[in-house]
Amino acid sequence: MNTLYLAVALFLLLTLIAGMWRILHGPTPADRMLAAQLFGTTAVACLLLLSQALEQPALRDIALVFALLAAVTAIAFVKRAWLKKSDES
Amino acid sequence: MDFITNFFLRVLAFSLLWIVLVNGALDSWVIGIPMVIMATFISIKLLPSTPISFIGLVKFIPFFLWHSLLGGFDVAKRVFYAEVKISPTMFLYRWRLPEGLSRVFMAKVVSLFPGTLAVDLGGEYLQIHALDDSVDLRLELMSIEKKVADMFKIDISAVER
Amino acid sequence: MIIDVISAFFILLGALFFLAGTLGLLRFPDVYTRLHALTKSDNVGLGLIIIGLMLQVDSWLVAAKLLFIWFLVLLAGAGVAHLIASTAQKRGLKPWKK
Amino acid sequence: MEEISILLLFDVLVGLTLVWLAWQTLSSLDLFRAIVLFIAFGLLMALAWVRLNAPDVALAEATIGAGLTGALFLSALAQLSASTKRKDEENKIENS
Repeated sequence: MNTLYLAVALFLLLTLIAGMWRILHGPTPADRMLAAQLFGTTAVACLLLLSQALEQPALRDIALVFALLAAVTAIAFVKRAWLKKSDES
Repeated sequence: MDFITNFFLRVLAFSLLWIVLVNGALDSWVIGIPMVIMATFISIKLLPSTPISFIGLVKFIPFFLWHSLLGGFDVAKRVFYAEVKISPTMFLYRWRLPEGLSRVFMAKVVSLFPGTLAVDLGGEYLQIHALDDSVDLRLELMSIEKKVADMFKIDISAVER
Repeated sequence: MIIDVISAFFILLGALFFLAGTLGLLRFPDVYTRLHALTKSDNVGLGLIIIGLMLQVDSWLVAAKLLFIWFLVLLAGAGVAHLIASTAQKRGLKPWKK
Repeated sequence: MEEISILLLFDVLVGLTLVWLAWQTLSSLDLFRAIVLFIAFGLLMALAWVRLNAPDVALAEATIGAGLTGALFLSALAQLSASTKRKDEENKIENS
């Protein structure tokens, strides 16, 4: 069972790295932010699998924090950093 | 629901949450009790109690789970085709729900359901970005709205469309 | 033994949905469609993985914590999707047309 | 045995991606892109701390490193671009 958990965690890490292409290539700021969002969710799943496989319950708490933080950065982005259209062109 | 019942229900909910968060450690209640009381007051301040039908909620949960699963399948199906199969469109839906929490709730639910994403919910209309312009969303949205209304104990049958 | 098989099934299916989410993010043409792919498939993927893990844990406290994590991700995912979509529209991003 | 090799592969991937992300973050001309890369770096760094058997450091890295600092950077960028209204700069943010 543990082998399965670790294999799936590795697979999720790979999809996460693939998703990084979107952070690098945009094109709009929203796309980059979305990719960071995906990063958060995937990391949550990855951490939960690792926590089960390595028998480290503390990792679940980290997953919890990850789940909360994804929202914080996204809200900061929407409220503050997304430049108004009138500023851009 | 009067204030006292509401208060104690929230205290109960937050205490349960605290037990789950600390894995049932007894010595953590030193911090836990003040935290639960603070959380209760803040939540009452931020989210005044809304009437929620228990039966409506129990009926809604399986409906929600099933349809969000379908939503996932729908997207996955479109993604795995060699050529991405989508023809997106914007769609306006006139609200029957009154303004407030129920509208926000429905917008969030719709975003997880197959092929729909809530874009704007201010004013008279709910604006939806749909992945497929060939299906008729109106009936589907009406049935979702009915379920949400039942859950929030709102009667929308009288509202004309 | 049978529980192991069921939970393995759920976890593998969940991983498949994560793959779908990433592929959607890479392949879909604009912000709105990418939001569709991301919110839906990721929440379903995480939900399935959490169901798979919940079958394996020994205490209800851990199971409840897993459920709570899923609930948080669900809430954050749906909320953020709507926020980004509405801001994208206010900033004048046109949805992609076939 | 195979569990160890999967974990090894996992660690190597995390390590290589971390270095690559750090390099991309530092060499990015577009500030917004750099910030999102920084957030991603923080999250991955937390994963690395987890693998180094330091879950408490991972917790701090995720909250302070990725979350709080990321949000503050985004906020700072908004202030910065509000005060400098140079046209070419903003075009770069939009187009790159």
